[in-house]
This record gives sequence, C-alpha cells and structure tokens, in this order.
Amino acid sequence: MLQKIVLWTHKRTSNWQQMPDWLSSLLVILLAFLIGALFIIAIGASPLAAYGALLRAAFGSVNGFAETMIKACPLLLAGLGISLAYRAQFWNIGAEGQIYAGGVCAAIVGLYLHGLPTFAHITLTLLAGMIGGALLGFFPALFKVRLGVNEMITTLMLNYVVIQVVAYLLHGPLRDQASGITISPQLLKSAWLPIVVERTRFHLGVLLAVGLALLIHWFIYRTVLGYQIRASGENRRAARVGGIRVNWVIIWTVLLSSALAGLAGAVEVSGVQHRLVEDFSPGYGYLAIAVALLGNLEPVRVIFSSILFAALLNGADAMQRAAAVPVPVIYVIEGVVIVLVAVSIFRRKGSL
Amino acid sequence: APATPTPAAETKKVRVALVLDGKIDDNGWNQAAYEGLKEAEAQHGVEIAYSEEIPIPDYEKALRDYASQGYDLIIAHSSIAKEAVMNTAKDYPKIAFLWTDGDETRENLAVIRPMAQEASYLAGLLAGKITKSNIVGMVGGIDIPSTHRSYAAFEMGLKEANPEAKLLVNWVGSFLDVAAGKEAALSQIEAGADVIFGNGDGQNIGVLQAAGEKNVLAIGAVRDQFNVAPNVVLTSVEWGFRKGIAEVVGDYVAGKFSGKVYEIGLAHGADLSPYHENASKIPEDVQNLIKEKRQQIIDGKLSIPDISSAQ
Amino acid sequence: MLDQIFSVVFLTGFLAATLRMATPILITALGEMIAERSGILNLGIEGIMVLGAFVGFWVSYQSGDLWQGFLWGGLAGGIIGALMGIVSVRFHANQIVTGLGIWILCQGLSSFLNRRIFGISSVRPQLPTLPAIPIPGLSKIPILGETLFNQNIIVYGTLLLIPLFIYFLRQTSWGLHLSAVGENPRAADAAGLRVEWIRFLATTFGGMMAGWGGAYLPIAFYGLYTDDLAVGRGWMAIAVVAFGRWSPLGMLAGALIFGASSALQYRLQAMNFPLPYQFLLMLPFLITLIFVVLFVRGGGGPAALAKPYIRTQSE
Amino acid sequence: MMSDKSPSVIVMRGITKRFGSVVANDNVFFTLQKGEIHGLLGENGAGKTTLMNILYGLHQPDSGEILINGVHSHIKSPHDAIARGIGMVHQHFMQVPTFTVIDNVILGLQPFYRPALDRRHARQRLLEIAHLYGLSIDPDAYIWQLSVGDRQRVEIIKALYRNVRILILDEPTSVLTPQESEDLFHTLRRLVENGLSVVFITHNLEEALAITDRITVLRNGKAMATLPSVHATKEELASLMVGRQVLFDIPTLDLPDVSVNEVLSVEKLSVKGDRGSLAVRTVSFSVHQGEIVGIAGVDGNGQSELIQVLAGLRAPYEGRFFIKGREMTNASPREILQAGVGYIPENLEDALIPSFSLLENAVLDTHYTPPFSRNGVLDFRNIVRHARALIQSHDVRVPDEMAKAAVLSGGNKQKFIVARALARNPQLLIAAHPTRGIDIGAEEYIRNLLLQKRKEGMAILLVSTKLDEIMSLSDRILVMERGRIMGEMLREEATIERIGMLMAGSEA
Ligand SMILES: Nc1ncnc2c1ncn2[C@@H]1O[C@H](COP(=O)(O)OP(=O)(O)OP(=O)(O)O)[C@@H](O)[C@H]1O
Ligand SMILES: Nc1ncnc2c1ncn2[C@@H]1O[C@H](COP(=O)(O)OP(=O)(O)OP(=O)(O)O)[C@@H](O)[C@H]1O
Ligand SMILES: [Mg+2]
Ligand SMILES: [Mg+2]
Repeated sequence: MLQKIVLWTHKRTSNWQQMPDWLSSLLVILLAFLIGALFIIAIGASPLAAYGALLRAAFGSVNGFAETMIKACPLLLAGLGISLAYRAQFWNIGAEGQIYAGGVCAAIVGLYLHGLPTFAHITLTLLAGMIGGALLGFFPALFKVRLGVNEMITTLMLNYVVIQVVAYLLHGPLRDQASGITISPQLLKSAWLPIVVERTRFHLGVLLAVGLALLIHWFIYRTVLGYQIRASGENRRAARVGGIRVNWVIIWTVLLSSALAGLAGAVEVSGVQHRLVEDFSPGYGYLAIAVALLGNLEPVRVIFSSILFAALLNGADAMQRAAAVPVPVIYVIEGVVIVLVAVSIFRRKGSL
Repeated sequence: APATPTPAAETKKVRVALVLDGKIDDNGWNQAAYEGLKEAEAQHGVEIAYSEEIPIPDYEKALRDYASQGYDLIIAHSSIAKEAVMNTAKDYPKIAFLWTDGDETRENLAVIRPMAQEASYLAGLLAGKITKSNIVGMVGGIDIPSTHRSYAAFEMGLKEANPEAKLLVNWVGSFLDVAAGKEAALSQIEAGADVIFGNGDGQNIGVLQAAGEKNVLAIGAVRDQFNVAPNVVLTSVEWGFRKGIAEVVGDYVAGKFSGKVYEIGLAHGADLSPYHENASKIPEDVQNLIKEKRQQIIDGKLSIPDISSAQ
Repeated sequence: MLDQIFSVVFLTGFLAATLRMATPILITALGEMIAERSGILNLGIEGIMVLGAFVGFWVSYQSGDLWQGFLWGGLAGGIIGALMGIVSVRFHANQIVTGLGIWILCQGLSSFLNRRIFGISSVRPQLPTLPAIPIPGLSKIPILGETLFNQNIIVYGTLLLIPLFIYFLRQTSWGLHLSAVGENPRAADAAGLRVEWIRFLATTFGGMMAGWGGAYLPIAFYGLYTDDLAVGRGWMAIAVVAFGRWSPLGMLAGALIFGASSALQYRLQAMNFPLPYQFLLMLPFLITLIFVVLFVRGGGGPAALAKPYIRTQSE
Repeated sequence: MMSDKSPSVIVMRGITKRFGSVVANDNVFFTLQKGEIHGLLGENGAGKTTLMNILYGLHQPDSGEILINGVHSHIKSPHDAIARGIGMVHQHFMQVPTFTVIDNVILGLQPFYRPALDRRHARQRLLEIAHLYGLSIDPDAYIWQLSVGDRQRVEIIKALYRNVRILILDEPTSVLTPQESEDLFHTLRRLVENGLSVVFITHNLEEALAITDRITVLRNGKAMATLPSVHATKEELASLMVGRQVLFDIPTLDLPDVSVNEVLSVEKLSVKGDRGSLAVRTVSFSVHQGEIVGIAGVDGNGQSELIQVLAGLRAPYEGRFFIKGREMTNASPREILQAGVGYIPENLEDALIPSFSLLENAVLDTHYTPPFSRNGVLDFRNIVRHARALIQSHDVRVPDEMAKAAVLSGGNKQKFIVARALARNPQLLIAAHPTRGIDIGAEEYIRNLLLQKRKEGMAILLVSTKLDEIMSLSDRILVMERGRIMGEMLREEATIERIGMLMAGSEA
C-alpha cells in the first residue's frame, strides 16, 4: 500500500518537474497557505482576514516593514554565519548559543565602558559581541580539527550551557539592582545603535547586516580564503592536495561564522533591547539554519530568505491580533510553509 | 487628573487586550492571567483579545499593535518586558496599560504586585508544623522575583514554625517542564522530605504528581492545584492574578483606573486555597494558627517582607 | 554530603532515575539512528516526540487502554516520519530545513489538537501510568535490583531492543542494505537496491520510534499531557546518536550518561549543593560535552548523511 | 571466433542522450552477441560510459530502444538491469568502503522476506567463483583496505555472483598491471566459454585487438563502425576514433642526462599504511634534474603511500627526504608545492573539486600566489586566461571553462589535472598514472610532453602500472614489491621479464 502511494507520487510529480521554477514554487506556497486555511476555518476564523493581516503586518506599512526588517536582521547575520560554516562542512548548530554569548559580551561593554564617543562605543560593543560569539565557536572547531570530535554535539551542548550562564549573570552580577526584575540595567546611550527610520525601530544594524551579506558574497567568491572555504568543504582531500591548510581554514571559517552569530546577538541587544534580558533570542539561532539553507548558502539569497522568514513570523504573529488565529495554528502554518518551501526550492537540485 | 485615560462611552464596549509570553494553557502564570481576562469578560462585559507566545523581542510590537487598533486597556503580563511596556505607554498616553509584576508606573500605567509572600509565609508555617522528618522541600520553576519572593517567605514561615526544619531547594530552570518538576520532587523525597512546596507553574504538576505517587504531603502554587493530586495537596499559594486582573479591569470600567500599584494580597485573592478533602490531615491547632496569622496580616498587624531578589 | 551520596536510598533512586530518563531518549535515538544510517537526518524528531506524546495520551484517555495509546503514538510518529521521508527522499528537499519545519509543525499540531480536544481548563485530565513490574527474585537484589528489575515494561523492552538492533544491523540483509544506502547510495543503487524506498522506510521507522519515545512520557511516567512534556529530549536523542557513533551500544552509553548526569543534578540540588543552581542545570550538557571530547572521536557517521541521492546527477 | 549467426543478446537501436547542450550519444546502434567479447573504443568523452550506463539503467535515453534477447526492455534502474542478467564494472567502483568484500558481494541479493544473513554459505560460493575464474581475493577484508586491482576483482566477482549473462567492463585495465590485465583476460575468456557476453571498454588498442571478437568505435557520440577484430588494425581503429592518422612511434630518448643535481633524495623512508602495518619499508632513492625515474610494481605495493608522503599528505614513520637539498620530511603539502613540486595524484577525485568550474579548478594549487591572487583577493582576469590556456593546450573537451568539473568524462578530467600540474613548471613532478584513462591521442601527447619537460631539466618521479609507459619514458626504473625496492636498473638494462620477476618478488 505504502509503496503504491510512493509510486503514485512518483508518477504525479514527474510532470510537475517539467514546470518552470517560479510557477511550481508559487503553487507550492499557495498549497501551504491552503492547508493553513483549513486549520483557520476549523477554529472558526476567516482565512482571508488572517492572511490579509499577515501581509499587512509584514509589508503593509512603513512600521510593519521596519519590524520585518529588524526581525530579519538577527536571522540574516546568524544565517550568514551558518552559511560560511556549512560551506566548509562544519555543521554548526550552535548559533543560538553564539547569539547569547555575543549578546552578553556586547551588553558588558555597552554597560560598563563609560565616557566613549558614540561611534567608538558602538563599534566596541559590536566587536565585543563578535568576539563573544567567536570564542564560543572556537572550541568546537578546535576539538573537531584536532580530535575529530563531532561538532553537532559540541555546538548543541554549548547552547544549553551558555543559556544557563546568561541566566546566572542576570540573577547575579549583571542584574539591575534598582529594578525588582531579572534584567540588566540599560546600556549607556552611547552604545545604542542609531535609529535610521524615524518613529520605527529600524536601526542601523539592519543596514549593517545587508552590507555584510554583500561583503560576504564578495568574500566567498572573490578572495583566497573564500575560495579555500568552499574547496575545503566540497572536497577535503583535493583541497589538501592543492596545498590548502584545511584545518587552518576550518578554524577561521568557524571563527567568522560564530562571530557573525555573536554579532546578531550584539545587534539585538544594542539595537532593539538596549539591555540584556533572558530569552532575548527566541530560537533565532535555529531558524537561521533554515534561513541559510533556504538561501542555498548564497549570502545574497540569504538576505531574501531572512526577510521571507521574518515576514512570515511577523505576519503570523499579527494574525493572532487581527483575526484571532491561535498560536498553535500559526505554528502549523509556519511548519507547513517551511517544509513546502524546502520542497519547491530543492526538488531539482541536490542540496548542499 | 486630566491625563488619566477616561473610559469609553457607555454604548461602546470596553476593549481589553492581553499580551503573554507563554501559552494560555501553561497551567500557571499565563493561564492565570488568561483566566483573569475571561473573568473580566464575564463580570464586566468587556471585549477581550489576547496574543500568546510573544517573545521578548516582539513584545513591544504586540503592545503597539493593540494600541494602534484602539484597545482601551492593554495588559502586559511579563515582568522582563520593561522596555516594551514603558515605551508603548509613553507613546500612547490616552490608552491605559497594566503591567503585572512590574516595577515602575506612569500616569497611564498601573502595576499589579502580587503579594504572594503573605500566603507563602502561611504555607511555610503549615509545612513547618506538619513535617515529621523535619525535612521540607521546595521545587521552584525559574528563580525570578515572584518565585523568589514566595520561596523566601515560605522559608521564613517554616523556620518560625519549626526552627529544626531543613529546607531543600531545587530550581528546575523552567516553568513548563513537568518532567523536570517530577524528577526534582522525587529526588527531594528520596532525601527525606515529607512536605513538598511546588513553587511555580506547569512544572508544579510534576512536583505534585510525584508527591501524590509517593504519598508525601504537598503545597501547590499560582492557582488552586488541589486536583493534580487530591490525596496529598493540602493547599496552594494562589497569586491572585485572576482576581487582580479582573479587579483592575473593573476599576477601568468604573472609571477608577489610575497609574498606581495594585498590591494584591490576602484580601485580594492572593491567598491560600481551601484545604478541600485534606483538612483532616491538618491538626486543629495548626489550622487555627494559620487563621490567626492570616487575620493579623489582613489587619496590618503583621507584615511579611518582600524579598524578591535572588542572591 | 558524602554519606548522603553513598546511602542506599540515594543510589537506588539515582540509578532508577537514570534509567527512567534515559529510556525515552534512547527509544527515539534508536529510531533516529536507523534513519541516519540510511542517510536521512531527521531534525524533526523533537516535534514528533511531542506529537507522539499527545496522541499516546489522547488515545489512552479515550480508550482507557494504555497499550492502544502507545501503539497510536508510534503510528502518528510514523506518519510524520513518512512525510519527512517523501519530502526529503522523493523531492530531495533539504533535510535540515524540512526537519526544522516538521519540528514546528508537530508542536503546533499537538497543541492545536490538545486545545480542541481537552480545551483550556484548570483541571488537567490524568491517566494511571504503567505499573512497574518487579521481576521475581531479581528485583530483591539491593540497589541494582530495584533499578534494573523493578521498572515498567517499556523500559525492559527498550533494553531488549539493544541486542535486537545489533543483530539487525550486523546479521541481516536489511541492516546491510540500510548501511549501504547511507554509506554509498550510488553503489547501493548499482547493486540493485531501491535506495529511495529503503530511505523512506527507514525514516518512517525513525518517526515511529520517536512517536513511541514521546508516548512513553505520558503513558509510562507522567499520566498527563502538556505541550512541553518532551522539551529538548528529541534534540538530545540526535546528540546521543552521534555520541554513540551510530551504534546501539554506544547510544545506550550516551543515553545513560545523560540520564545519570540529569539524575545527579537534581540530587545535588536537593542536597543544597553550594553552587548557583544554573551551573547544576547545565551539568548534564557539560558532562555530555566532556565525555564527547574525551572519548568520542572520529567517525563522522554515514558518508551520505543528509545528502539527497539523485541517480542521474554526478556528484 | 564468433559466427555472424550468433543471436544478439543486446540490441540498442537509435540511442540518443543529451546532457544540456552536449550530445553524449547520437543515434547509436549497438549489438552484443551471445558469447562474444565486444570492444567499445573511442576518444575521451566519446560517449562510451554514457551508452553503457543507459544499458545498465543508470541513465534513461532521450530516444531509442533496447532489446534484450529480442524482447523490448525498458530498463528503469540497475535493479531492472540485474534482473535481466546485466552486470557492470564501473570506471569508478561502486562499492561500500566500510563493508567487507563478502558484504559488498552479497549486497542486495537476499530476498526481502529472508533477511537473516548466511555469510558462511556466501563465503563458500564466493571462493568457488573466485577459484573457477582465477580471481584471488580475501573475502573478509574491508574494501577500504584493498588495492585497485583487488577492488576490480571484487566488482567482477560481484557480477558473477549474481549470475549475470552480460558483463560490462568500463576501462578495467587502466588501473591494472600487465600481469593483472593478463589474469583478467584469462578470466574473461573463461566467462565467454561459459556462454556469457562481455562489453569491454578500453583505450588500449593492442589489448582490444587481442582480447575482443568485435569492436565498435564511437566518435563524438556517434557509432562510427562495428568491425570484427581479426580484420582490424591499430591504424584503422585509431583513425576511426580520432578522425586522423595517429603515429605510434615511441619517441626516441636521448641518452640519460646524468646530471649531478639531485632534486629529490629519499633516505630510508618507512611509511605506515591505512591498515597500520608498514606499507613502505626503508626505501632510499633519488631523482636528478633532467631525469625520469619510473617506479614499477603491482598496485598496492607501497607506491601510493610513498608518493603521498612525498606530497606531504601522509606522515612518514621513519626516515627522511629532501627536495633540492632541503629537508621536507614533515612539511605540509603547501610547503612542498612551494618548494617547486608538481603533483598528479593517483585518484582523480583527489585533484578536482567537482562542484567548482574548471576555471576555479585550474588554480586549485596556485590560487594563493600571484598572479592569481594579490593581498588575499583572487584575480579572475589571470585565472580565466590561465584556465583557457590549460584547456586549449591539452585539448580538454568541455563546452567552456565555466563547466563544472563533475561533468567531464574520466579521460578529460585526467588531461586537465596533468595540464594543471605541468603548468606550474615544477622542478620535480610526482606523477601517478598520468595517462590513466586517457585516449591514445592524448596519451601520446602527454608522454611527449613529459619527455620534453625532462629535456628542459624537470625531474620526474613516475609511478605507473603500465610497463610500456615505464620502459619507454624512464631513465631509471625502480621496482617496488611489498614496500621494498626490489631492484633498480637503467632503461637499457630493463626487460619486461626482469621487471616482471622483480614485481613478483623474486630477486632477479
Ligand atoms: N552527468 C553528466 N552531465 C553532463 N554531462 C555529462 C554527464 N555525463 C557525461 N557527460 C558528458 O557526456 C560526454 C560523454 O561522456 P562519457 O563519460 O560517456 O565519455 P567516455 O566515452 O566514457 O569518455 P572517457 O573515455 O573519458 O571515459 C562527455 O562530453 C561528458 O562531459
Ligand atoms: N590557506 C591559507 N591561505 C592563505 N594563507 C595561509 C593559509 N594557511 C596559512 N596561511 C598563512 O601562513 C601562515 C602560517 O600558517 P600555519 O602556521 O597554519 O601553517 P602550517 O603550520 O604549515 O599549517 P599546517 O601544518 O596545518 O599545514 C598563516 O599565519 C597565514 O598567514
Ligand atoms: Mg568513460
Ligand atoms: Mg606545517
């Protein structure tokens, strides 16, 4: 029986493979929203109102777009980092922890370095975030290269460890003593990323992230180290034969990768929260994996996939308020969209 | 004061929105607020809306979204969303805001401060009197101000009632992880605890369940949790969000809203739950002691300090 | 403190908790190992566990029969596994993205069904859980007896699965085919194996085991369902597979180490161990990390893991 | 010899297969008769592998039909092909390296409903087959431990174990020593005696003439002719393949230029192999400027490990080696390349990044040096120029330099790698099987090129399993056997017999 079903999808889908790319992608995404509509109807809400709210919230106003972009920002930065690591076949799933590490380091510099001019203070704050992220990435990279330790485990375990460290810091050393709650004091104003679009939260970090994406595109395709990252990932042995110091390259790649994730945390702290709070990343580090892969590890395409994800998250969130769609249904829609988008993008080519 | 938001005209229904960082069915913190909202709807005929699982980075967006949709009263039910609440309240001076367990008010921003320390102190007395092994356990969710306040007052009551008693403390690092709550409680029971105070949310279900299975007396929290393990749950330290939120909404509807601190103490529903079928397990004199102390607190003769910061 | 640690009560409780916490992770990890050996990395098992937990609870509750619930928990997982299989095998969709999507989808689905069926009430429906079955004689051995021979039947079953899996992988053609497909799908294809079909079946099976791993939680231990009952156990299972280097015995060790360090963590806290509790909470992950760095080296797993196989495409 | 009346077991009619703009097979007509060995010849990229992949179900033709024993057959997958009695030994072996020989052989054979493995029985049957056809193999060895020759035998045993009636061999001899090739031919003859039919793809015309019954020549995807081997000549085949006359003169070597300039000197080098035992045992030799030193030997006797050490890819166990007087014993590949070494690895997979364009592959070993990069940034103008030059000068058949390396035919990959190594103008070239899988035209070209480079002063260490190549190119010949150098001789002293004796392990 099962075999029949599989054979059936085989037959059905072979025509589909001849379709132009854009058309089938569109159909697949439509299908995802149709499936979502069934759930929305099931809870007695209106799919049209819900999807209208989704689009309006994501792109319908200056503020909506700004919110989409500030959400895209950490996804983009961490996604860029993940793209680099995955190109070198280093399966970093520690971006979440690296985001937290970056956030903590940025917060410390933003809180305690007094008397700096704004530009210098912001630069140092972001730099601190990058160093924090990179530090966390360094050990899994070193263990992998020197001892052959599986990086998926080490990076995943470090996520849990770091999140507890952040919790500890917020209960103890970094806690705002004046406040009754477990948050750090506000960063000094000189460490705040400036707002770019008046009356929104659109901060400079967004532009920085987009600029970095272009830079990294150039870096991957036009520089020696970029070439070596790609070569080491695609064929380690051949890279070695060509005289590339593969281990050296992997360590640098992971440092860059985790520094970018750390930067995502720093930007979130100094651009949005202006202080360190627990849970300031609701799983950006995991979503960024999907963002990077849906962008096919191409920096410029990662810009678009991060915006797509941010729009989806923002818009879906707005469906709660505009159309009373409960959160479980929103998760179902998000999940279906992610799975089906993966299908539409990768069906022709092998991924990775 | 003129800047105080005025309730809408009689003909129009008052619209109240609630923003939660967790789910409405989390068995604790968020569910209590949701139930408060429902109660307000039932009692005061307001129109309600809510958003669940709003992570901290999106909190402000959600608040602003409701504000721009013209909601009259917007409730932020998260102590750490400080920036979000303060910024939005500042930008929408005509709209009333309520921040539960917050630490700062504005003219249009009221704060609910649950005085859980009072009931927790009474619970501590109860535990101290009733323990036979002189070992009492406390399993907390996350060590945040509200749970810490409860923990500190519980310990105070315990030590007062029974200076010999030892308090075992476990924090499970989650308000949702039932499994972790259960494991922590089991480990305390193994260590000899014969009364367990579950101080938190969803994870409390696991705590009380463990007590139920091992037949060890237990005290719940946040809401009346008797049903989780009717054989052992003596009472629960209710936080009173449910009543508190309904009360603030009622004030708003009655035009009495102001940016003040609502201290929700014993008289406002932040109380010990009834003993239900387990009253017989509590000796008469202990029941009387608690009754007495409770009255003293209500009358202002006894004040329980709010120790809400973790060391 | 030391005398506390070496007391009989402590050791018995500690060992029993270790096994109890290792079991659902191990069940899930065994299934994931099968999927991964075929070359499919299913990152969605965290979500599948949640769904399995819900369906397991729901069916048990409706039917009053824990075994029916357990069965259906696995079947629900199998259906999602099959979905993962079709999407990643047939459509060559990126497995990591698909897995993350399935994770979110299942979380939503379980929570959606839970609210539809049980509503939002202050009284959680509860079930009696599977009883422990003491094995006569053996369960009387001090410490170990209570731990090993006084558990519920699923724990025994999972332990029995270990030799079964070893036999399956080493001594059967199915095991051989499975590994061939994950190591070198082109060679397997050239040998006449149906690569796609085998991968599909393996992923479905992996989903089913994850469903069972999830169903274990309400049925064998908690007697109720909440959305977060399974939190993190699916991710841990993925780590355990790599920890055990895709071998059942290694995975048993990995699951036990994690279970033991969790059990230890709770007990250290209960002894009022003088360390901020956050550091005790990170202990299980830290200990796992240390074990990996010290003892588990090399071996990146099946060569074709997470790589879609497309016959006409030269690599 | 075959009579024309033999029934055709395979008829492929009007087969066309396109890959994008490349027409790999163009309306090909091909028949295979019962009990024949049918040679398939053609230049690199002519479409031989593609045609056989279609027959084996790995590719679907765009048009055309296949008849097996007169019956129309749609071969959807290798599974179908095997079910119809077709087996194939690929240019790149289709084996699971982490499995033992037995497990590879029985893979896919057991019916679904009887999963329990009976390895004892399988071992017995495997050994019987091996004995019957003269194929020696250790059934319990892991594939990754085996030499290429062994792996080839495993592939043949795999097919025979499946009772194939039709066996396709894609360039089976390009990795074998003459002795191993001879063994293979014996085996093939025994196969056809037992009624099997064989398709044999090769670039070696003599071999083709000697072993096959009929020959089909492909050129640019088209079948040029099918002719009985008895009537064919090398010249005729060559011109059918290439479309022009090919000269078969062995270029004359001038006297060895006994230069005193030692470029490579190896001192008592020992190397551990993957199996942990010593693969190279206290080997010493040297290579001088303007000299070609050939290492002969059956594959798997330590040559691979030796050159891997010299390329910096493997750590030596004991001993030292020097390049131009500088000790490089523990140097990295980069340092060795920078000391003026060019390296052609024995596996093409180890020299190309499949998903990279030829453009990027062209500078794999030089991208970090000027003029291809400056201050860490690649200079594509120079890279393009360089890549085009490589492709043109070595006649690499590709659409353009943007094509991915993965789509090149086996021989074209090899040409590209040789071109790249020589373009570095190294002082020492370490060349493993430089003409492996290359068609006769290109082979001639590369051999001439090596001789010319030698004349210009390059020192060349040549490892090859082709004895004629070793004997026609080397000034000095070393014979390796079980990790030791069994003998050393000048070219004048070398005879096939003498080398053969040494290779077999007996002191001459
Ligand atoms: N999968 C593929 N995708 C694109 N082009 C291909 C593919 N396979 C083969 N080709 C192209 O088809 C042509 C024929 O290739 P094929 O491998 O059949 O040649 P061949 O005769 O076996 O050559 P060689 O002697 O070098 O092995 C070549 O131009 C090759 O580049
Ligand atoms: N892949 C590379 N690309 C460009 N420059 C490099 C590269 N690798 C190393 N370098 C340069 O060479 C310097 C020396 O590097 P390193 O010490 O890692 O070499 P190594 O010890 O020989 O490496 P290995 O032993 O891993 O081959 C580096 O600081 C760097 O400037
Ligand atoms: Mg070929
Ligand atoms: Mg070095």
